[in-house]
Amino acid sequence: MAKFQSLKEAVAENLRDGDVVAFEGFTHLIPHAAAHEAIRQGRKDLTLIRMTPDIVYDQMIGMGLAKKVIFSYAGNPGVGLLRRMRDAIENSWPRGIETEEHSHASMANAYEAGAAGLPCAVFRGYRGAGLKEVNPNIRSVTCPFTGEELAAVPAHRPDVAFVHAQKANRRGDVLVEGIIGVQKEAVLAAKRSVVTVEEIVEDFDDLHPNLCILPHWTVTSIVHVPGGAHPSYTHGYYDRDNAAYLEWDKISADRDLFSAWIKENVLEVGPEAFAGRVKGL
Amino acid sequence: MAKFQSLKEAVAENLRDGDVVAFEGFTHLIPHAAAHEAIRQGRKDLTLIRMTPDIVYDQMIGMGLAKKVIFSYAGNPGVGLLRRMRDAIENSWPRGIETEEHSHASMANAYEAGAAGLPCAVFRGYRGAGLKEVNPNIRSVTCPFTGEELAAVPAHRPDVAFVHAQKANRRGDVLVEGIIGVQKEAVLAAKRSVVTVEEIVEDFDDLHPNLCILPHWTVTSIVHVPGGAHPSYTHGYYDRDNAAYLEWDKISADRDLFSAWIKENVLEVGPEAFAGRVKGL
Amino acid sequence: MTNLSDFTPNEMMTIAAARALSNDDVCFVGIGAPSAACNVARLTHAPDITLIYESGTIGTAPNVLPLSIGDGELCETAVTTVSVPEMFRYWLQGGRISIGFLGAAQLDRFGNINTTVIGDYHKPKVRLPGGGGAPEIASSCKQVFITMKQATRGMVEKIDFYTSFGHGEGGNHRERLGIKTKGPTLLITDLAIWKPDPETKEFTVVSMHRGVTRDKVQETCGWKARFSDRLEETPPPSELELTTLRELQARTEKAHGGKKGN
Amino acid sequence: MTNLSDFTPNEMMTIAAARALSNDDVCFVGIGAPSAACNVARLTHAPDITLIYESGTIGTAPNVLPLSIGDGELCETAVTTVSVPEMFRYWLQGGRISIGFLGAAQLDRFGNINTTVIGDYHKPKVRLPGGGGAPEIASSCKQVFITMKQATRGMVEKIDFYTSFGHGEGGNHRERLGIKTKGPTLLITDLAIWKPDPETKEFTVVSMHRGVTRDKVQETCGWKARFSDRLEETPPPSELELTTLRELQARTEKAHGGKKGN
Repeated sequence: MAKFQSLKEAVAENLRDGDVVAFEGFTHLIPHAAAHEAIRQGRKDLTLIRMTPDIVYDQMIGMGLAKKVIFSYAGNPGVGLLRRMRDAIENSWPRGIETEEHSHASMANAYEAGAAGLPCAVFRGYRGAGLKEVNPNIRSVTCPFTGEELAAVPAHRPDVAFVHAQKANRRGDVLVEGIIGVQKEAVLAAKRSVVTVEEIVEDFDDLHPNLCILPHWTVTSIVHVPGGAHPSYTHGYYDRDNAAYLEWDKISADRDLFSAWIKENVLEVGPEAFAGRVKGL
Repeated sequence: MAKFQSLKEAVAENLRDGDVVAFEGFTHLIPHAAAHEAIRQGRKDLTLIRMTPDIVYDQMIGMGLAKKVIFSYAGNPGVGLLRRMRDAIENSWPRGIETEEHSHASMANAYEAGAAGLPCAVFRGYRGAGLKEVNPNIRSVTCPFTGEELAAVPAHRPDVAFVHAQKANRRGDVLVEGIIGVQKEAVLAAKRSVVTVEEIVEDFDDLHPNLCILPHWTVTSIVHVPGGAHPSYTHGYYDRDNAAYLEWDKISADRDLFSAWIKENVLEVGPEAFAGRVKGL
Repeated sequence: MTNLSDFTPNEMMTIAAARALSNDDVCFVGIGAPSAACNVARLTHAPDITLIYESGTIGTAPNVLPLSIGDGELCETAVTTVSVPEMFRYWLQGGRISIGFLGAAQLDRFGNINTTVIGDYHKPKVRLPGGGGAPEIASSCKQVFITMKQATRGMVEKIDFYTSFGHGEGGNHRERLGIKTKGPTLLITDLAIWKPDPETKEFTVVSMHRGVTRDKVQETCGWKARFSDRLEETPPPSELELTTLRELQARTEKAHGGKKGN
Repeated sequence: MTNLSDFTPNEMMTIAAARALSNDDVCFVGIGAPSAACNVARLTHAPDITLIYESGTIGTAPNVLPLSIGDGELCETAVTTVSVPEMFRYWLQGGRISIGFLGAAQLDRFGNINTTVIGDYHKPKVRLPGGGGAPEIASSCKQVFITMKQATRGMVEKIDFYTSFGHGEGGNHRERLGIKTKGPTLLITDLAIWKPDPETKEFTVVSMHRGVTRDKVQETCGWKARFSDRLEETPPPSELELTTLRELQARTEKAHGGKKGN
């Protein structure tokens, strides 16, 4: 049953050291504000799940929160590489991280299977691909009707999922719209979930019946954080801050520059800073 | 690429003797007009797939079109039994039919797997249930991570799917809304698909981005049949004709009454009769 | 004003089922008595209860009872309506349903249910509608409530077909099959309330409705009925409960009786 | 007016890729050259082409090129936007995509691609972004088109990691793995157009862009390049093609350069 909380409370209550956690959002609706709160609270030894670790995990990895990353595409979308993640993998700075690498299809299916309460996802994948030689969590099952060998991976069942959404109503139902990604699956697959939203409205009376809604009893905590997806975007509210993604390429290239940026933009500010960042977008 | 056709042409071109066919619609949007056209054209030896065979298959079975029915609930919803289907099973009138029986979960998963291009569906089902003793198409696979035994059934891959929807635009994209059932999956799982619609509009400009839409290149044929779901209903157009479902219980109880009803309401009329039937609903 | 003394056994059954539901429950609702019970609960002591119908409608609040599992009003009043594959994968199999309701053509003392065939499966005397959602409702919901009218034809020593699995042969039979949910925890009939014995899992009468005798319960039950040492009388319907149920049924009658196609 | 004589090799690559697409194609589009090529095709000879981005946007018609796979405009102009699991299950795995585009950090002569690591997987010299959608794009799309700029560092004798499978060791290697789709059928570079030999499946130069020599092709390719007996010259960009591409890129520049958060 969804509680309305501050971001500080929501992260303190729901994210623990050593947790398996997914911050999801496919280009759109990436929960940056929640990730920054996790950095401020100094969580440790997290296993981070995310299809596209993106700059949000680059920041968390760079600050040493992660012991392991489960992912399918570790790039800064439209820009290039993730330099903090590379530094952790190649040089163990600030600490070494373990990686478990999948394809997008595999990750999407693993979330789907998690939401569906299954122990594993079954799909047609990885034919001839090298990942199945290096990732022991890519196995197979045989179709009992055709004999076809299908790929199997463990379902994602995170301890907690963080997502950002357009709005919640007072009962705690959450509306996600536009590019909905794997957010519904991440929330349903997780034991606990925290949703940051642009807006809290009285009710959802006139919504179309088939929209993507998370009923209040599937959500643990709701936090009002306008702009909370920046520099990602929220459909209907503000656009993507493409310049910030480009800028990240420079900031993340240098350890000192990175540390200074985090100090100024994460450690010394709170979630209320996000509303200002999206002005003009 | 969707063709706009008459119902007569659409059924003639897409439904052949011996086909495996699904007429889908979960209480809502049941494609009665299309089924009546199949009866008029006298198709034979069909394998009928449908979660709830309902009075639409009771009529087709009673007219001898089916050699086999794959289903999960053979009732007249809210009323009782399917008397023509029972007569076929218990007394082989007008011909004997083979049945393959599943649970709803199994049928829904089989459509999902068909749409997903998989040979089989994998789910947690049939634990302790008798159907797996009598249906050789209920098998199992073992999760390679946990050892859990999961149920497996063959994916549905019908030769043709018939569904009814609210509207199509001139390009042939189809909008389904309200209780959307398994229609999208049935169409994507099928080799060919025929969609009857209440309305054809110029375009869909102002639709919400996350609605259930079948792009024109996934549909074979579109037919304009106002009222084509009667006595089922079309959300936004007309209500369910509950009285007709009650009446069916009497009509279907007697072979002669049934034959007379079909003659008067199916054989001697065309799809244009449906528009009149939903007036006042 | 509602006449409290002349409630019917059916009304008592529906109201007793409604009482077993709470505000936090997420119910997978079937048509008939379960639908009436869930909506009476929602309109009385459990306004925030979540009702889900297998047509994909989540969090519905219909003003009248649906005639089918997919009536338009269920969708119109729902928090959201999802596809049927999603309903069975994410919501039922996903373990999100606290209470699933089942009815039965045949029921045995361990809560195993037959709604498939009378007689042999391959040569049935009567071909019943079949299981629909029941096989997985029985295994995926945290608990299962069963409602039915008592009759020796229905409450039988041995069912002809295991449409859905209750406690099997009793004891820990569910666990032995790897089923992790509780299974049938309540049987509510027109005469009594039954609960499984904690050890044997055999249904035991824990409460009889007003005016019902042990003989009446036994006469209408095909197995030797067990009665709890602490047998209670089911409190009769309150005025609010009975009025709510009757008004709901009157609204339903009016809404569904009226319209007819040409 | 567009100066037709000074088109760049990159422009030629994009336009050559656009020409290979038709009105009936359903393309799984990546960012960069594939996105430009698909949209040039849509804005010139293939107005009804269906463009799908893996973010879930089906049938999009963006006015400017997206910077990411999930830009808002892709959703705003799409016929529909579905969830990412649905995208990979129903649309990609479902076999509905006629052409998938892939780029490569390393490519071999049989169309096998590496975008994962340079060096050993467990101790990489360079950790690249990884496969994303590529492993299943390579096996589920009816055909795969590859675009890349030629360089000996990229077109190599032996790739360090099989991110996605092309024709493996050539011949019928795909069939032997049970893969039913055609795999890479076209490689379009800044210098030439390559197609797999019907038997060996080794990429063979079938057309060189204007001004490109065999030596130039070989110098920038890490394996011994084969040339078709009927080697052609790629027709240079038409005015319509070049203008369309340049206007698209100018609109893109303008749209993305402007806004910036505080």
